[in-house]
Amino acid sequence: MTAPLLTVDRLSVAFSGVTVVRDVSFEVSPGECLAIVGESGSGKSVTARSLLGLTGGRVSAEGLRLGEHDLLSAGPKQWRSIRGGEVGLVLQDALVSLDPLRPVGREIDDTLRLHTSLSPAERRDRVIEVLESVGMPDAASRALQRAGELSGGLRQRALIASAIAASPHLIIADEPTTALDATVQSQVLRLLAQLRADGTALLLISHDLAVVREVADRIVVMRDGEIVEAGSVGEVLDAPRHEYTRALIRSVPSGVPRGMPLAASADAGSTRNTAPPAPSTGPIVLEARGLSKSFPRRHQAPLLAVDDVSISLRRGSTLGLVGESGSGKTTVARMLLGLVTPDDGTVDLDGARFSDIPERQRRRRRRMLGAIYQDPLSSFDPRHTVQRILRDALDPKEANAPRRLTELLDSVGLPSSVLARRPLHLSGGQRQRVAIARALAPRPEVLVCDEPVSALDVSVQAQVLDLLDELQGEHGLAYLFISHDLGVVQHMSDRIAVMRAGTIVEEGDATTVFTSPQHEYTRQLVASTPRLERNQRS
Amino acid sequence: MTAPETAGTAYGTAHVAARPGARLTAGEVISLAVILLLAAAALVPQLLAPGDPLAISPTEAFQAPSWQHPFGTDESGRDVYTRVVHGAGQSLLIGLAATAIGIGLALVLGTLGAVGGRALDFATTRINEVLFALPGLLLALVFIAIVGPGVTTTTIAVGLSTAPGYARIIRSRILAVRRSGYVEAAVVLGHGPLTILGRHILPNAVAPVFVLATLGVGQAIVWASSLSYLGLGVVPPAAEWGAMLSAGRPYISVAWWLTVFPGLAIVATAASATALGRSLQSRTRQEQS
Amino acid sequence: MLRWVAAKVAGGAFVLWAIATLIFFGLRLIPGDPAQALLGGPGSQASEEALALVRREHGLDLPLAEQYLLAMGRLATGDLGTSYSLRQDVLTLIGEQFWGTLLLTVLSLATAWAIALLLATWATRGSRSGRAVASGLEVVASAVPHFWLASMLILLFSSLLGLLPPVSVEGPSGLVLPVLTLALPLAGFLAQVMRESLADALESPFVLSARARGESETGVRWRHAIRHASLPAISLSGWAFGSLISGAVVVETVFARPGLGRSLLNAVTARDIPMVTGIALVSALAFVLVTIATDAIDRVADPRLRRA
Amino acid sequence: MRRAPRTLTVIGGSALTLSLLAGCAAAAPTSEEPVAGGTLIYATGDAEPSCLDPHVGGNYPQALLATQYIESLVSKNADGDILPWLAESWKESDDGLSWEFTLRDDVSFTDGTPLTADAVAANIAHLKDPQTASSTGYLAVGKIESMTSVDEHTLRIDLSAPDSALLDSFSMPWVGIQSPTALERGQDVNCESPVGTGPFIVEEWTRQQGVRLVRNEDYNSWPGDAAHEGPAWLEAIDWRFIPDAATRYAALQSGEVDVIDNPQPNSLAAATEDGPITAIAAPRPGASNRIELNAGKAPFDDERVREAFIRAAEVNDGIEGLFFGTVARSYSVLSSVEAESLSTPEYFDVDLDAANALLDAAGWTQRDADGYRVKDGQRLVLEFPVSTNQSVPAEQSLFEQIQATTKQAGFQVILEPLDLSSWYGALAAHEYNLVSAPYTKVGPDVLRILYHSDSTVPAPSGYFANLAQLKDPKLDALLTQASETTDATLRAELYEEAQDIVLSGYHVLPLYDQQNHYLHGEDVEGMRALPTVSTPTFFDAWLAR
Repeated sequence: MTAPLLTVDRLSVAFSGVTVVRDVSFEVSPGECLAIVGESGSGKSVTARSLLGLTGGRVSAEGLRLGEHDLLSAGPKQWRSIRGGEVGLVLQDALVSLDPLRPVGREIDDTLRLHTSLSPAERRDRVIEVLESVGMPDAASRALQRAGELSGGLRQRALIASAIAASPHLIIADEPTTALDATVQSQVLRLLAQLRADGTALLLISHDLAVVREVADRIVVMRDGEIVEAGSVGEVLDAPRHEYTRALIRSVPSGVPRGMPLAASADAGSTRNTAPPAPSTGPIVLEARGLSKSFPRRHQAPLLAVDDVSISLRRGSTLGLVGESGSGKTTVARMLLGLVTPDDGTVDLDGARFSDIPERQRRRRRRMLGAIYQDPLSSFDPRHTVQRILRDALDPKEANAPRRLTELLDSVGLPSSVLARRPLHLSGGQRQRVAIARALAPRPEVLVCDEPVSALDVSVQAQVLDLLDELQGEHGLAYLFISHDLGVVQHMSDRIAVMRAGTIVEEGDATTVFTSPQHEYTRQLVASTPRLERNQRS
Repeated sequence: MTAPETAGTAYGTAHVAARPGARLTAGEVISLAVILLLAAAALVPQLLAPGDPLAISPTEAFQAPSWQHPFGTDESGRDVYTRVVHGAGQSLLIGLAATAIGIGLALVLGTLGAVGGRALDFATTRINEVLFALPGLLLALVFIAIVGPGVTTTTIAVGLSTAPGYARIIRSRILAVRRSGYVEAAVVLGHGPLTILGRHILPNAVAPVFVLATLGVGQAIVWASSLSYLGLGVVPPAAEWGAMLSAGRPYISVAWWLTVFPGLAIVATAASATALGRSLQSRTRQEQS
Repeated sequence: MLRWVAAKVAGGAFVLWAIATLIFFGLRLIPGDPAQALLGGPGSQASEEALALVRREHGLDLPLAEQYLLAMGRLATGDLGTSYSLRQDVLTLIGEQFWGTLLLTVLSLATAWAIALLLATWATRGSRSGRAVASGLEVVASAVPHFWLASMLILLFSSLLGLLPPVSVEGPSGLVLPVLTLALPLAGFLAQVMRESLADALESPFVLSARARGESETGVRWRHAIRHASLPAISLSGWAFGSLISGAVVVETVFARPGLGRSLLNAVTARDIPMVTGIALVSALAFVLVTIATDAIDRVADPRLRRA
Repeated sequence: MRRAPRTLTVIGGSALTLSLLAGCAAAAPTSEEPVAGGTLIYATGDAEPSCLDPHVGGNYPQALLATQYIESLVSKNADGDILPWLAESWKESDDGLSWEFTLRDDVSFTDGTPLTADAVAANIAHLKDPQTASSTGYLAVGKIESMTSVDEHTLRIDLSAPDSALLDSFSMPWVGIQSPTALERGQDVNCESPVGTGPFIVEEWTRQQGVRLVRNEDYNSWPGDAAHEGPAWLEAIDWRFIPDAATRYAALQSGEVDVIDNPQPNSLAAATEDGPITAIAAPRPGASNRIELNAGKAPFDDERVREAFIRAAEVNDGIEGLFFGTVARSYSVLSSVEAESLSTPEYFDVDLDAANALLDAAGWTQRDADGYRVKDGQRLVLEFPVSTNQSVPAEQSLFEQIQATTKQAGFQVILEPLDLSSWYGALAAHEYNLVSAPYTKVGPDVLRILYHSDSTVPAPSGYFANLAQLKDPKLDALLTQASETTDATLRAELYEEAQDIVLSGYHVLPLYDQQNHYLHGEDVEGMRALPTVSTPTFFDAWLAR
């Protein structure tokens, strides 16, 4: 292996006395990709930023060398030549990581202005060259557009272009594809892999093991600011030594059969192995036929968000609705919940018409329909405590039964000490559990889940998904489970419907849709979703 | 003339200055001290200034600040310090009453607009736009010309001219709350519009208004003193800061203290009220962001 | 784009019509006989015939509704009538004084912006104590009454230091103190708004990317943060313009500057109905134009708005 | 203006040019030789007139300006004797019912129209025409019934009754003589640019900013007591309106303006010491500044209550303090300028016990919680509307002091500061017990306008001059006879007796002469106030710079 480009020896970072990163050491050589994996709060981003001197905290280390630069003794002027010149940083979401008010070309031009002596005209050509090198179609005109006017994938490519314009030796990519849909994600990962192949060192920060497996050569696993395990991709993913790594790998839903619990507690050999998924033969609880909806747009034809969609939910079973952002999944959900009136098509709940009836009549039957969202915090009144939130959701006749409250908390695994606190001061996982408890309060028959776990860490995500499975088993709830993450949908659903541009392109049993996708788009979706390919579950 | 609250910060990141529950910053301590002092002066002026603000002694006119007269004496020999202290009650009353009128009117205009039907919303916005386009002072001048000068008219005039600002903020606030996630969740749970209005919309919409009020009181006092300066405000010999400034102005070159001290009192009160309003605003935004 | 402009113009026209009506009836409520105001103000020994003559001439003896329609008709054609107290066509009077007030308000707005930018950048860059001092200054500046500030500035700059004339004379030196008096309180407001959005912009991801590209701290401020910080301040400038006109009344009186503000005060006290209506309409028109302008600038500065 | 360094004046000799070169103009020119040219800047604090033609309305701000471009038939010298001006000579018929004026034949208006008897007749007709809505001028020529031009330069005037104050009236700017051709242009135009025979001509009037007056090159009608002959020294006068007193004084200090009027007492006091700014005192003729007690309604219909109020009002200390010693207390209804003014200090010495005794006698025996006197449930309240335009700040503070001192006797004085329109409205509606209304008129005949019962009848506009609501037939007879007798000594006795009736009846609380001061910078020379209504004339003025 050639001499390492970046060597980090016993690095520690502290903010006003609190140590966030402790004794981290690793190396990255040119043409090699090292991935740092960990959940939020593990210190992986802080470690990356300390390599650019942008943590804002107190950095100390035995050694911090980048090529011939000693980063510990670098002064502001030296740092400015390193940043962009020697090291390029790619952040998560180009929409906010590129200045929304300036054309993307200008941001790339800045890097060149700072690190090359090219004339403005030469710089303009170089910008177009760099954009083309990252696979930007029709680069000349795209350079004049702002980040907001480009699609997710294109603006991420522009962000990468701005990082590599001065051809730095090391690229740090902090969650580069988290904000992207599966198909676009795989294209961007291929681009990063290409850069690594061209001899640039790549430091990939991610919480997604499947993504890491696709690109990285070696992996470092961080937890609470320390490295718990390091090694090649094969060693760490296929034969994890540390208990935490094993739990992490197990929590990844993709590939885990339906009904198999994910959370670590299950590993302790608990036998609560739910029965194999009941065949989707329960009675139909919610039936939507021929739903369509279009939204007016300025200066353009109205946007056809949902076009002739028919779905049905059966008691005790889950229909997974998967598709990329903008495919109309959420609009369907809102039509089922009676929040959006469909242009045509009908929704029946428990056999009775639910969609086009006056809101006053519909209100009495809303109890049967619950909903949980991606960001639970925004669905809680900021001034209410958990107790007030749950009590308001209870049936009036049960409202003052304290027993009912504790019963709800137990069912979602929350201690009664939570009642007096406000959601703002709870963790992401706890908030989602409160949301589920609230949805269950009126004893619904159907629960619409719109991206319920996308914002959660893998380990927390695993616990919430297991909870949803348990509740379905106990109460025979019908779930509509919406997500852009194929792995999660496959694990949770009995049947799956794949949506694209407002229509359902394929529907069928979860396993058949995955093993032998019929529709070309489904095939492409399944192919582009990184899989962990663990050997049999230990 | 309050500044309408700006759109939420572009990136929603929490405001740095004051974290909830964090200990008070220096600025907050000072402004709290000033406000407490003002409240004491307003409620028990005798405590801070036992003298009679109206007692004249012409032979002692125009005395510079001294131990006996910390703020000096005015053109009729009255003690300026006593008058500033006794004026506190008057000015605070005007500030609070004017803000209450402004906010009261705005609450009606704002809620009607936001909760009522489309026609009502259209009407109230138009009314607000018209009131907004009129220079605040013109509204006050015409009102005072109709009803005649005096304390009550000044208070109502200032209240009237601040109402449009508040109405615009309340209306946008109510619309934002109506579009929020927790209102939608309540709809899904089957709650009726009235319950939602009572339980979620009004409490969340009105809460920031009280923060605005603290900002408004400062400005109301400033505007009331400007009206007194133009000779339309408080009737002499009442000790009101604006009137004292107006009376002291001709003697500025020979008795600077007649203008400086009442002016400082106005600035200190208005600044402290605004500072408290600002920190309350950032703390409550903390809670909800 | 055309539809946006048309909507704005229609809205503006409605506002102007509403103001004219408000003033028409509002001023009728003021005690005192308009005919008096016509004859050189009350207390004149004008004889009964003179008063009757004037009433007929100005149609004051017609029923109120008829007078209203007549007035609105005249206004629609842009004829603002003649001023009762100054006996001159209101339009020419306003024409003469409009530029003085416009110059004063525009300069004050620009100065307020400059000071606010300075304060905001200082507040976000300086040390912790520097930050506290800057925010303290902002709050105090926004709490200063115009006329008191004017007296203090005159006391300091002309009586004690003798640097600047206390009265607004021709040429720039006469403008400095009046502009400062109007600009400082407004700068206090704008600075508070800018400081918050500047602080937020500096913590945003695109600034982190810029720093990661090697951009210097000043480069980050002037290329990225300032533009974002000024967005909320731009939309606030529409409202600020309105408050400047109110401030102008006081400043023009103290500094003896001819202008709309001062003649507004005189017109109201002299019950000069055409003059008050004229000034109110002109300032409302200016306000509507400025709001349209700030909306336009907003769209230019923040292209994202264009799609909304 | 810095004093010139010592050495320079020694070398000086006629070193005027050298000192100018050295840029320090402070070196006092050795000779008294006036320098022609230059523009004088005059800053007035009075309200901006609504019309430059003094016939229309007729208040003091108009007089200040009109004196520069309009002249009267006669003038007065410092001792009060009538001087010929546009009228060379005049004679009164024995029965006093007709006058004959002989005009100068070599004068013409600045628009070329010659000064003739017809021109003067046209002016008087203009004053009496209701369309002009004149008030001061209209009252002054009240008794003129008809006019006939005997020849081109002689005018006979017939009166409805003898008028001993006719010459005084003709000396006032409000009865100034304007070009008849200019008058025909209509009031709106004439208000903008009246045409007279004066030393200056109105060039331009920009509202709220000022009036520009330029020199009348072929001026030849200077009054008898003028200091030089020929056109004025000054090239032009820039007449600026600066309402704020402190700003006006600061402008004078910083040299922005050369002359200011209505100075604050403290600025006046500072000027009288030997500083670079000099003061010209020019008390106005007519009535003194006084507070009228409205005898037309309760509680002042009872003389004892009036006397009690006057005995309780402590004024002297206030005047001393507020006016920085620049003002003397007056005990007369007439300005000290008027020879016939009667001063009776003995009626006005403050005696709180006497005041309390009088009020008890008048039935105001009980006192309520706040210390105010009450009679049959009615508190002793006195409404005192104050005009913020006409009462200077020092005077308003004096009223506050009167309010405080009379409170000890049990009076509740309510001060109501009002703008001009509402103030006149309050007077017209009799909603006042106390009021202060200065009235400027040349000669003691002002007493007839202020205290004759005829003046209680309101003019069409609702305004009436007799604010004290004094209806005393004996007083009426005295005043009518005085205004008609031509015998000066008899007239003086009659006016003295009339004043005594007003003062002894405690209808009036005199304060001080109507204050009228001008402050001018160091390099303004030759400025003086016309002895008629004490308005400034700049005919003899020149700038030593």
